[in-house]
Amino acid sequence: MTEQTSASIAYTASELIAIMAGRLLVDGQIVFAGVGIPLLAATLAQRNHAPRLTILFEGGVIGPFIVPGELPPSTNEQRCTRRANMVLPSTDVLLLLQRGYIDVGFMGGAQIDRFGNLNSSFIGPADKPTIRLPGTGGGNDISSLTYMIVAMKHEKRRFVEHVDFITSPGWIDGGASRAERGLPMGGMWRVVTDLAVMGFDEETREMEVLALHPGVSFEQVQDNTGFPLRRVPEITTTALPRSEELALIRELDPGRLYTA
Amino acid sequence: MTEQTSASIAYTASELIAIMAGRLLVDGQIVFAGVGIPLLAATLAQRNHAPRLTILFEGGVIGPFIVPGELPPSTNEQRCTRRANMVLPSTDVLLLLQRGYIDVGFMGGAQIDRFGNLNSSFIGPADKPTIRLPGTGGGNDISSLTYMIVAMKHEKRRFVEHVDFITSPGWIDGGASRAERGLPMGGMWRVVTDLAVMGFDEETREMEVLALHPGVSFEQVQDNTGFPLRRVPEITTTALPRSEELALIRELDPGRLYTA
Amino acid sequence: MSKETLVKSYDTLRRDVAARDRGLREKVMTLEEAATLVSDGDHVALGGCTLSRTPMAMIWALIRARKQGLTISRSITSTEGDLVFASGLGRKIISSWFSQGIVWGISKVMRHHVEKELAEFDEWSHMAIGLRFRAGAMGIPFMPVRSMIGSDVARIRGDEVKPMNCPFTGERLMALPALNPDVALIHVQRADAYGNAQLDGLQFMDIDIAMAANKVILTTERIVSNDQIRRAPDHTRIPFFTVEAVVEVPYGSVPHECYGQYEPIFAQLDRYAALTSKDPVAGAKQYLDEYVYGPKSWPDYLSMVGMETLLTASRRGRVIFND
Amino acid sequence: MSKETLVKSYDTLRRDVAARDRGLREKVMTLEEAATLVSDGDHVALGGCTLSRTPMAMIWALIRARKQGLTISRSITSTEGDLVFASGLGRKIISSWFSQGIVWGISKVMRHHVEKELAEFDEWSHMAIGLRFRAGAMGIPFMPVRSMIGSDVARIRGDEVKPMNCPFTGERLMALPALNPDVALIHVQRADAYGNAQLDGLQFMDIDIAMAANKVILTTERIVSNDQIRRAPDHTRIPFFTVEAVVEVPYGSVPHECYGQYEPIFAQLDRYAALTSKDPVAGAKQYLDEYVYGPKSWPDYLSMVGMETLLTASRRGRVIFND
Repeated sequence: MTEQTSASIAYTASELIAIMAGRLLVDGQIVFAGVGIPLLAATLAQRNHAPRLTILFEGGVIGPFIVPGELPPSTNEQRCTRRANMVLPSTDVLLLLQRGYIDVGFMGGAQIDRFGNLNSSFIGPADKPTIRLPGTGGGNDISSLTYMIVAMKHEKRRFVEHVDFITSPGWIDGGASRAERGLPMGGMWRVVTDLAVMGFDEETREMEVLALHPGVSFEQVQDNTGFPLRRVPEITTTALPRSEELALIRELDPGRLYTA
Repeated sequence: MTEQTSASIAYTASELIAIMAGRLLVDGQIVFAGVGIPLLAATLAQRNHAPRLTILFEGGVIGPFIVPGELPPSTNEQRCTRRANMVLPSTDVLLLLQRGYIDVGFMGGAQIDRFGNLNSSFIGPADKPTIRLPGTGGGNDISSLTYMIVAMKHEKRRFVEHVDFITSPGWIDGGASRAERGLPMGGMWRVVTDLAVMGFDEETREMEVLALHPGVSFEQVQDNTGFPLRRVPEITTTALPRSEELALIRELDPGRLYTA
Repeated sequence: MSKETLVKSYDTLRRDVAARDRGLREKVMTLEEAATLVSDGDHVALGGCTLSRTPMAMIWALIRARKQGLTISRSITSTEGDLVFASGLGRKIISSWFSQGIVWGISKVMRHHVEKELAEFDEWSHMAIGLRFRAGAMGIPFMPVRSMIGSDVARIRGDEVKPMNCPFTGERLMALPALNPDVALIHVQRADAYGNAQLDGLQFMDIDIAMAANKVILTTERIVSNDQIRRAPDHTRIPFFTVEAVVEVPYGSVPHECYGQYEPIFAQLDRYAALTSKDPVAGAKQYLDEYVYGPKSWPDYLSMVGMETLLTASRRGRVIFND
Repeated sequence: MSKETLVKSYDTLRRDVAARDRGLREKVMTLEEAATLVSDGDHVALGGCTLSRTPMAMIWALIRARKQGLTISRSITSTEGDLVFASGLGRKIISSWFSQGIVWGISKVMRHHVEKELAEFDEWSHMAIGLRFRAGAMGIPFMPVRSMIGSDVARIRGDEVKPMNCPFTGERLMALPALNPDVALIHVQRADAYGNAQLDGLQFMDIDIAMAANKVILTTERIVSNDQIRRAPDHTRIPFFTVEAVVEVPYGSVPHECYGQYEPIFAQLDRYAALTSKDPVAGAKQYLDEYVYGPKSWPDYLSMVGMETLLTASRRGRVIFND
């Protein structure tokens, strides 16, 4: 997907994902965010409708403010700490997840399946991979211990029937299987792509389309997905990106490091 | 025991214990010390023969220097931190024992038995004590995890056949029983009193007299002990407290808070 | 669910935290308002240790509010433990050591209550208390340790400790139960209105206590701006979202000390020891009447301690900055 | 005893520490001297994370000293991991994430070595790595955790993790094996000649790594007096007795950053990415020849990076103090 126009305003797929994901965040929440789209989305929410939102970074940062144009290259550099409330060891910031302080985790992935399991470790078999991906980072911890928003491009090779490897557990095999495997807390909550916003059926835990982005049909979403998607009866259409939202994203990432 | 004279110099029982205990410390050691006599002894050693001795306090202090005349009321006040190398949480300073960084722990107790087990919890049965004592503090941790020097007054009511309660484990029932109970490291090393310096037999782990203080006979020690004491064949006599040692103790504790 | 459960279930832990408003919000209130956040029967952990950074003003406020039946946990317990027992604020104290302090001998008030079975003093090793808080802070239900094994300190804890073997090495260990207090009372040198707290010097177990508790009541020598906190975020020790109340209480640890601020008020501690060593019941009652129930306010209590005494303690407290 | 033992026995741990001279003594030496403290086959843990406070100068010195067969552990691995594999310094890296950084895509050097089975990248969750170091730091052989359960990240670890139930609550947990490296390489902003170290800003897992390792090789932006350390003992993060070497290396993390001192040298990182994305073998070799084997000394390497580049990185690194 290349540039779309919102009335007269053009935006990229990444900008669309960041804006739509940001709208899902609620004021007062504590959000564990990766860099890139998750950080842009969370900062957008903070500046717009959620001023009391607290961002946490895996590197050991609570409540920072990102300086426009100085996005960090990962969650582990000093740019992540600007005007933070607290800086602490990275193990301890992850333990906040286990203690239960985090409302939502926010990340991407290389592959996702019907039950929201994410793979960021191996394409192909783990003992003889076609591609060795960078790995879990904090992804496994975050998705094991809290609710998740996933932000990624909607492509058939990424939305697969079965992920090659469960790096970050979603609903495992659906139904109650996540809790039965020993993960009683959290779970996959939303998947935001450049085509739609998806959730998971309360019972079967299969992925279902909740809302379509402007100009996108359900069939188009299904065509870009490697498994049959459910759709909620009251499927809606998301509101167009507003010019203020786009302006803010571009102020934050003027070099389009994460939104090209 | 009241004042003794060293040539022409008078000293109290507490001063004698502090001086004799301090002589046991070796340069370069890391010593976990309580306040009172242990602290005086360690500071004495540091100023005399062990300048590279490092003192640790349970309150979370590594390598402090005590200001003469300003002895701390416990190991947990700011007086303990003067010119320290590091101040850290108290749990973490105790974990240094478990990690193996501490050469020797140094404390007192209300009762000690033949195998060096210490009681600082209950006189009488634990469920209906005659006297509820203040408790273990870090004593149990220190004596479970490293070698120990105990400094206490030599009285029959304190040196008992069986302690009423094992707060700080020594050699338990003697022989290999300490390791068999699950404590493979450390153990009781020396007991310093106002009468003698004692160790423990390598095999049976029974208390044995290694050295007598000037003017004290073995029989006198035995008379003040509630169980039969062993004596090493080559039993020695400790050197008299030197005037410099006494002067230093008195400089440190001019109000005789711990040395009356 | 019983307040006396040894280890809270993970479900309970998570639900309790999830129910709190953890957003960035101001929480400044009075001692009296903060006291309403504690319920009779709560498990309340105290920060500080022995005579150091004890949350004395908050304990004072809870006694005045006639709270009852608390279980108290603390690393090492001093005069505040006596006051808890003597006032009826609490009937059980979990600690590694309990007496006014070595120089004053064994607490007669502690002895009276424990030996007469009027109250409980549950003894754990100092590191065990610390690791129980740490497990609670980490959100795990137990922590293995290599001490307490083989001693009577473990034996009298009965089922409260569990001998176990390491699943990797087979080594013998003791499993300690996590301790997640309902409330933590912590006194610090400075904090902002949201509850971001900085702690100078000795920290004791306070960070773990704050993270283990379901909520923190923070008393602070002074409230600073959030901008000051953000200037040195690596000095923040307690994050705002653990905190439910921020109370500015200068001299909030008196008659105990606050690192870098003031030393203990030895005259008051000597007076307390003299009163209670004669008669632990009448002496403690007289102390409570005079210094806890008597004053109109915390500043009024401080007036009884005396201006010159406080200024001397402050001068001595700041002496560490001369080094 | 094999260097590859998953969990060192308590006996080994204690004996190794007991054998070291832990007295207060000066340990200042050169990079080359410090490199002799590492043996082929050692397990070496690296402080810092991704592009931050990487002990780059020390890694550089170890490659130049032709050390081989190390096992490396680190929270998150970036270009230093590529250099470890490409130089033969190490053949196994234990980490939660391994690539130069998100903005440069997946590391071709990592892919080449792992996919061709020339080297191993053992993946653990980020918190699991942290807790393995923490267990090692605490002197316990395992640590329970509530993540990794139910995922393939745990499955492929086989016997290296052990599912278990809490002895108190019966809850399902995962036991993680303690990690006690032979050596830790840690770069800090300042330390004294004895090895008392202060760390500004992001600490990552460095404190636990220092305590878990049998010995620490400390590189520092500058050596300060012991008096400076003693003026603020609550700022000391690593105690001297864990440390075996103190090496003063200004710009010791270049081309990565050092908090409050300098930002990453993006130009050099871009150049590295360009070299290796064309051909991971030839590109990495060229980089090693040019920047690691080539320079006469670390300052000589810094000259190649360039004065203006370093000054710009320093200016940007200090920008946090403007807040």
